[in-house]
Amino acid sequence: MTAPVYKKKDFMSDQLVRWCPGCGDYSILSQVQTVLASLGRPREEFAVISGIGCSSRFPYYMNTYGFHTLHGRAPAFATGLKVTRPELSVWMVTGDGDALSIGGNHLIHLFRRNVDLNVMLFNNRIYGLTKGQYSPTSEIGKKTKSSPMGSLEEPFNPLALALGAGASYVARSVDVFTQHLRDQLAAADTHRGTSFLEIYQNCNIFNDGAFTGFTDRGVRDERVLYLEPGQPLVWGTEQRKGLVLDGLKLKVVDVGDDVSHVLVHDPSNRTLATMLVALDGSGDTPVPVGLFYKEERATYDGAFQAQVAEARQKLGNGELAKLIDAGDTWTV
Amino acid sequence: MTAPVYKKKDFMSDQLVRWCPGCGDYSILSQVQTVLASLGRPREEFAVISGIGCSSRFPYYMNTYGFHTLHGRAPAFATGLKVTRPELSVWMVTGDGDALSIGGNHLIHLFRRNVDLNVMLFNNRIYGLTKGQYSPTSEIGKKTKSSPMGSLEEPFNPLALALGAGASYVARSVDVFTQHLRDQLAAADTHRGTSFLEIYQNCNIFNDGAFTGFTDRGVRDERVLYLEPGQPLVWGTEQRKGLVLDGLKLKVVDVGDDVSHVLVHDPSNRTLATMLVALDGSGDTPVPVGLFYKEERATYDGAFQAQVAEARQKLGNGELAKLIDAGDTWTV
Amino acid sequence: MTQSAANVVIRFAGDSGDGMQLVGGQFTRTTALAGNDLATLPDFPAEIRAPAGTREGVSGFQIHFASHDIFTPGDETDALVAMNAAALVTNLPRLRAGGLVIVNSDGFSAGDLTKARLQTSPLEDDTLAGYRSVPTPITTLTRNAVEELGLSTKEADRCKNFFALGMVYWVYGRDLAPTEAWLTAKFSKKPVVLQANLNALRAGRNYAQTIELFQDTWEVPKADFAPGRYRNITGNTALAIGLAAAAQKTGQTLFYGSYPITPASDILHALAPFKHYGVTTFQAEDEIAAVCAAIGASYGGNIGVTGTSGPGVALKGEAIGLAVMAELPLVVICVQRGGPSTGLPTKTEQADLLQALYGRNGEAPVAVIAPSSPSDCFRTAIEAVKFAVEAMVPCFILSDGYIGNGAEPWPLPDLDALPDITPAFRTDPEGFLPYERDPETLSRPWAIPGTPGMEHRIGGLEKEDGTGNVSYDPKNHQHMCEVRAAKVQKLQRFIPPTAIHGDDEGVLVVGWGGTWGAIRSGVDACRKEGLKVAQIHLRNLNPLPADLGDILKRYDRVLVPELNLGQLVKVLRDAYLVDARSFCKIQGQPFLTREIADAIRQEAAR
Amino acid sequence: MTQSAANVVIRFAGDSGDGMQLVGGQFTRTTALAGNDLATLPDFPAEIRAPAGTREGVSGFQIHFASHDIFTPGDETDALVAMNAAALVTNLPRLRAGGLVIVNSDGFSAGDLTKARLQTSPLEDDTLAGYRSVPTPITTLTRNAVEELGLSTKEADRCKNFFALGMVYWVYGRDLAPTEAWLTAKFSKKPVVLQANLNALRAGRNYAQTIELFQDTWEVPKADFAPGRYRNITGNTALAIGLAAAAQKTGQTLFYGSYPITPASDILHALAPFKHYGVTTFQAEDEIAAVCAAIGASYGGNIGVTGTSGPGVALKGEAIGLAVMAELPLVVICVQRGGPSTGLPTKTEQADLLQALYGRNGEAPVAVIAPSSPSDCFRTAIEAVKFAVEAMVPCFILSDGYIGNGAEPWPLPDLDALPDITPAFRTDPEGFLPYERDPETLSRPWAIPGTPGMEHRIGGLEKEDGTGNVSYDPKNHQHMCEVRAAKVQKLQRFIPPTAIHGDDEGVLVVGWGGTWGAIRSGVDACRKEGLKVAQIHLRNLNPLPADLGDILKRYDRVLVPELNLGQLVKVLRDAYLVDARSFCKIQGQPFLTREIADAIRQEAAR
Ligand SMILES: Cc1ncc(C[n+]2csc(CCOP(=O)(O)OP(=O)(O)O)c2C)c(N)n1
Ligand SMILES: Cc1ncc(C[n+]2csc(CCOP(=O)(O)OP(=O)(O)O)c2C)c(N)n1
Ligand code: SF4
Ligand code: SF4
Ligand SMILES: [Mg+2]
Ligand SMILES: [Mg+2]
Repeated sequence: MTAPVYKKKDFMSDQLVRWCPGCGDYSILSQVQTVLASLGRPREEFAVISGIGCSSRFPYYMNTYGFHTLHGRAPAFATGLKVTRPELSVWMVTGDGDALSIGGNHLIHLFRRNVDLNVMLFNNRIYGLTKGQYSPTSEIGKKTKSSPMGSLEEPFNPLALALGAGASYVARSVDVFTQHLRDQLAAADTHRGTSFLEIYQNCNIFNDGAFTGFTDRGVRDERVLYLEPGQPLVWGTEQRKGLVLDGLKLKVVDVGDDVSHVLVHDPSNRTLATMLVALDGSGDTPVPVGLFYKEERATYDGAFQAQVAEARQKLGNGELAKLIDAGDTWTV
Repeated sequence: MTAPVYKKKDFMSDQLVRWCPGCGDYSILSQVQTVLASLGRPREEFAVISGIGCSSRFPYYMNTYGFHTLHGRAPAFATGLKVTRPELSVWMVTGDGDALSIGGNHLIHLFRRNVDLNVMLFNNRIYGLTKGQYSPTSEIGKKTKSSPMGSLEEPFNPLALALGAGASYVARSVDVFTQHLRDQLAAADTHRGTSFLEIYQNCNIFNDGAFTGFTDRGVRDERVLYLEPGQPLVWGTEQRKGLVLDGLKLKVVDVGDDVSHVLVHDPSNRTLATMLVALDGSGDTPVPVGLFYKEERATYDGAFQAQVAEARQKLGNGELAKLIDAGDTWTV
Repeated sequence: MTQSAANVVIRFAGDSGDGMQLVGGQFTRTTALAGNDLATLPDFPAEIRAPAGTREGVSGFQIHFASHDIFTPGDETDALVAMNAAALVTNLPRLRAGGLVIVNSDGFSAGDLTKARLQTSPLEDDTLAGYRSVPTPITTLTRNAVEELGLSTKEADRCKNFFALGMVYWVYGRDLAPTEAWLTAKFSKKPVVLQANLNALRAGRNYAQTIELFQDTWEVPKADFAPGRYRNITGNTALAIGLAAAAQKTGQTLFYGSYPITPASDILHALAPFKHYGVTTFQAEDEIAAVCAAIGASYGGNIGVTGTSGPGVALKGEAIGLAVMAELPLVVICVQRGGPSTGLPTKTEQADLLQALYGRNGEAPVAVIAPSSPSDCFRTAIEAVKFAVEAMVPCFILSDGYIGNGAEPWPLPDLDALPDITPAFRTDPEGFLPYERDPETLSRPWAIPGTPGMEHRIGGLEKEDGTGNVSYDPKNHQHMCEVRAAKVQKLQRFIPPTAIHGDDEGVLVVGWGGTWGAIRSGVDACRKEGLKVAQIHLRNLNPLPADLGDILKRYDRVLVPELNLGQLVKVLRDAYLVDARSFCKIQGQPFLTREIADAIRQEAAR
Repeated sequence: MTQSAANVVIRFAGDSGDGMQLVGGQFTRTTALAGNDLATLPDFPAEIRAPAGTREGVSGFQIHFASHDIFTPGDETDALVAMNAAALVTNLPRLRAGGLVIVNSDGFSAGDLTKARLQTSPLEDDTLAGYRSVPTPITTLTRNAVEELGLSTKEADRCKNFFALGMVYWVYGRDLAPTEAWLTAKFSKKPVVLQANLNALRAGRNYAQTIELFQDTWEVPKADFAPGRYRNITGNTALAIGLAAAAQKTGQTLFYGSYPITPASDILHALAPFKHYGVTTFQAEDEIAAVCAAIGASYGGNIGVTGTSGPGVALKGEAIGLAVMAELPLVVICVQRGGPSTGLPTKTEQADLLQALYGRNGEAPVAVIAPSSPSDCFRTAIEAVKFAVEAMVPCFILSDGYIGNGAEPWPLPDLDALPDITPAFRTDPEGFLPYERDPETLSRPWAIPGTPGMEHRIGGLEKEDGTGNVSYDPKNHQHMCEVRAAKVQKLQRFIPPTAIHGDDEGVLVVGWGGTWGAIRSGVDACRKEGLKVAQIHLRNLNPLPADLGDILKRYDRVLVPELNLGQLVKVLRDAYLVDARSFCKIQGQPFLTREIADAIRQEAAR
């Protein structure tokens, strides 16, 4: 059977999109629709699973199978679906509160199990749907209705948490980096295992401009490091800035005309990944986007089905009669 | 007031200890009782909070205040207690299932908040109390009643998870390393913030010998790396083995008579800590114990109380009458 | 000419961005100051923020004010202010025949019509036939009014709600001063914005006055309020203040552990700035952590309180059971919303009563109280803390979205008249037993960490009465289950005799929680018709009042209106074997007076 | 001489390490093969593993066998086997006057006595007066018996349970062959261990025979079982097999998502090896993930099942509500244990009925079924899957620790006679609406991902009937709430007429769940005395049987025995306004026949 040909609009549902005008979610929705249409997979094989939050309204706008589940629990629903229906392409949508506040445990277990899903975490560093309380990714000191004197909590670094939990694929993109976002979505889909894509997303109502410090056209090139496997870690005008190793710390240097001493990006290197996810744009450091880490290992759904197959192959298809007529039996 | 003088038995409760004979928990209990007695703090200032599991029966055997709470939720109870009663010395006891399976989310949030608690995770790599199912720290392929064909899940590395979640103090000891365990307990208590101490503990009923590979007297010295801040990372007979940096990876070398090229342990270095927690004794690598990482930062309970003080100082002690007679008021 | 009216219902409707809640609030304030009784109902768009101009994006604010006591925001509206097409079509159905409509005619562009899913403009077709409609180019007029200030159109348009408010003020003969004062305070640092809003407000008023748009203006005489000081307050705010009051009464810090959820989040928002009143707040990672942290705080001697909505309560059940077992004080606030599951998060409902009573494993009895109006939330909070602390038990507060967000005038309470709350703290180690019970209350001592000589252990396993040691003894388990139930039952001692409103025969209408006002109005309406009707309204759902059984048996008909499929009615039928009939509405909306009255008539006619 | 008895109750008691459950199982098997009816009750030590020799460490196994139908493991024991001091003193109270005690006199060392908290040895003081005690140095004798095999004492002592079993076999005239066969199979790879156990078994038998220890030996005639094939089975195993059967009947894979918890873990253990029967299992990180994964599997077309105990159900409430809203099939197994909170985890109780019915936010009706005996769990599992799949709704199975761990003979079912289960899978996109209802069942189609042309979205927000689109329409919400309730109510179509056992007047005893056997025995005992008594036992708690109301009204007394503080009784009083009286026991123990009979007599005498 030849791969079906779709247009973006084939992935747009008939439901009115109800995010605030100007919300970063619009751009993400548009990129996802474009990318899914381009994958050449029958539309009915896509299932989009979300939790609760503005971001989690996502499935309603996708003309695929979709399930808007419970706050924080999307990983568990997606796991139940994927392990029993491994042939489906399952995409999970979640927010920083959904994934990291109430849902943190399911997320880290998803990572270690390495269920073959594509996870998109819309990180706007705020609770949008509940009207603007600080979230686990909000910066210390953030003043919100629930933290009038400023929040006291060290935020999570979602990528660092993912690495610590054993995630096999860790990447980042930004709502307004449309081409980069499309590329990252497509790349994530090719990974076998849980591909974790953090997407910086602007909530223009409750946390406007959270990322403008490095996403604004003006500063973007100077502040953003586009990670490219096999390429030197350089950025800025004429790629003049670069990262070098100084003991066990990263140092920003002026590349000059000899790039050879600059670190080369290697997504298979955990230690490097750990150092890169720690970069947050503070001081002269850049904000890296793209693929930080990738590791090939068995998927949970694959191993799960393999055991079933092995059992059937070893023991044959179980017969009910045999199952019942076993143990302590006797005849009268 | 002079510091009270206690004996270990002052910290032993009148309750019959009900772990299986030979359980590693006995040794841990004994070391904790010894250490707490030595801290010179009034006994009534200690509160031991646990979840549910064999390990979590711990509070019943301590002659201190104690609360045996709910499965996985000890961090939340302990947080509620410590932020409201910061003058207390709060010790949390949990198991690998309690902390990392059902309780994973509360634990990682405890780490990022950095509440000033001492957390002891008894890791026996099994569910003891429920009679032997695999846990989030059980090795892949583990055969248990719930995984007759072997478990499929990549285990958590509790220390790596803690680092990823932003823990400010990460250490490890072993039930049978009694002196080392006592030292680590005392050291953990001196840290301001959440001190996380993983304790390898033998469950001789359901997972006997899980750690004998490196804890047996015979092999211990060859396999265990005792981390000492400021000291070179060496171990083995005559400290002949050492760790050196090879690019961004750790390499085991024969130290020879020049120790200078060996890495020196620095608990303030996150990257080094990340590399050390990854060592698991496989191949020629050692199993490190002791303090991996320590960072001084604000505690949640400290900041919490500081805000209250600041509010009172700025606004005075609130008067009910004023609070009520505000907003849209009028007189008839 | 100026007509007099006994009561009037006005509804402000516009786009979420149009600031309708704001002007609604201002009108409420001015009306209160004018001495009318009033009740209000904000009607937010659902969960999701919809695009401007759509029907889903419409935000409404309704106010009912009168020269006599009123108990509801009103069934029908007498006047509607509609800022755009969507607002008009979605709210017109609630307008009474011949009612007044002030429409912003600038809100009916082709674009506005499509967004409102309209073919033709209601201003042109016969939509408005049968109403007194006053189409006004509010946007344009506002822009003119602020022209000299050189604002951007965007900024200028932000003032149009005050232009509309100015018009309404004129129609109902209201004084501009209170709003002017409020604006001046609010925008003291933004003189231009201040001036713009003042201009708009006055321009609206003058415009209405000069161009003879309205046949009539209305005046509603003062209601005879008991003299004293009043405050317009929402249920969520009243709860927050009540908790602060309870903290000061108890002399203990109150710890509020919560995870944001509609419609309970505002309690957290209200309490967060109360630190200097002895209230601390903790935004937890989820509902389970929120309740567990609150219990941890209670264990440490604080008053542990946790607040959420139905879905959050479903998650807290296990922990509430532990508080029952550990016998620690805990207040659990549930601001009920439309269910099941995520349901209708922004709408009101009463479907969590059975969950509060039974939603836990094992026999885990708790106290349950439901406030009957926004201002009643204040004393409910104090009562709940008293129950929790004096019986060492969890106490539920069952509020709902309607009273949580709705507001009413509140006569400021006499602080000395508030009930005392006396925790049974124990500091004397002599003969101390953690589960030794006060024979009166059956409650155990509160012995907190830090107290010398009383080190002890508690937990979720069954414990031996007295010592509190873990016990698997069969008889002790039965004894403890019965004691935990009896302890809650004994809280009846604090429940006053049940007040009966109305006749001593005929139909007895039994309600609970936020439906009090609608039921009261419905009952009074029927009694005016000569029907024999009485009302009792339960604030205490567990324990129930001691006199309830006798009262129920005195009437030949018992009608139980609830915003669910019948929950209190189950409790009453089980407890007293009376053939109580259920009148259920489960539409995310409060009862209308009319609906209650009809149900009573039917029951009377049976 | 050999006496004949109609029924006998034996209890094996020893230290956790002594293998009492094992020999109990062997005696059961042999007794079944000998053709007696029987019921068994394992009695494990509580949660915590206590040190050897202590009272807390005692593990017991009781078997009741007879020549006639029996329904309980028996109130009192006729014979007790006690392997040490602690086992003797903790179990003596259950031994009838004059009963037989076989004591291992080697288990009474000074150390054993201290561990058992005894001053003097029961063998020396008058503890055993009034019983026929047979002190035997079982440990020593076992060591001698296996001496030639050169085992370590530790290994040798592991055989002493079989020595004891051999003695009991002789007293009750049992054949050694079945046990010998079992041992041979089990230890085929360990010939020495095999030989040791065989020696011990035979030595025990011969010792009892040769030395004239026992005045009498007993024989219990065959019961007249319906001819056929039987299996001794526990409730948890029967549930597991029933689920596998349901999967095959449905033709769909069954997905069991669970998190270990006493006493439900064994269901997970039993299902895990069933992969080739179309059953998959998932050990989740917690109960919430377990139920959510099961719902995810149902969404994908699997039969989603989740199992736990009371505390787990308290955590699953929110997710169960989503399954109600999404209208997906889900089976929720609750093996009830002592509560509240952690309670008495290893003991039985029936206190989760109201939680199952009402323990969620909003109006979230689910079906509830309770098996009445271990073997009844088999058909309960199939029925629950049928309910869930054919009504697209969650269905609870309320088992309990007593029937979950208890065993009874099970006549192997005729597989062709099992009910069909027909999922309403939809594959035709033509005019497909996700919430289009079957007018008969009110159920919606099951349209699973992967089906071409039927892409659609579901979730927890209220949805418009038919289209399934998110809807805030007030009338639609009421309609949907009523439909969801009606859909469950319509399951009455599968409930057979209620069977009445006994008289058609007098006291009607209404029970549910695992108490069936005790109630039956109690009812029969009273009827023998000439009292007019009848029993009905409810398996379906929601919906209730259609004929229930009429039946209840036919009797002038209704007695409802429950292992809680009165839960079903609330449901019945509410639903039918009958003055049903509650008889409650909440001690972590099943009812004794005697207790039921006494309660009936009292009720009859009222
Ligand atoms: C059990 C439960 N608790 C709380 C809520 C309320 N709630 C809905 S979404 C949300 C957080 C939203 O933040 P985030 O996940 O970052 O998504 P965003 O809206 O920012 O996209 C909360 C607290 C809920 N729906 N369910
Ligand atoms: C809500 C809930 N779910 C499940 C259980 C059953 N349970 C008790 S302890 C435990 C796990 C014990 O393992 P671990 O935390 O490693 O402690 P250990 O017994 O090994 O010391 C489980 C699943 C419970 N008590 N409560
Ligand atoms: S609140 Fe923020 S995140 Fe939510 S829709 Fe609006 S802009 Fe987007
Ligand atoms: S089961 Fe294992 S962990 Fe639990 S008490 Fe026994 S040995 Fe210790
Ligand atoms: Mg967010
Ligand atoms: Mg463990």
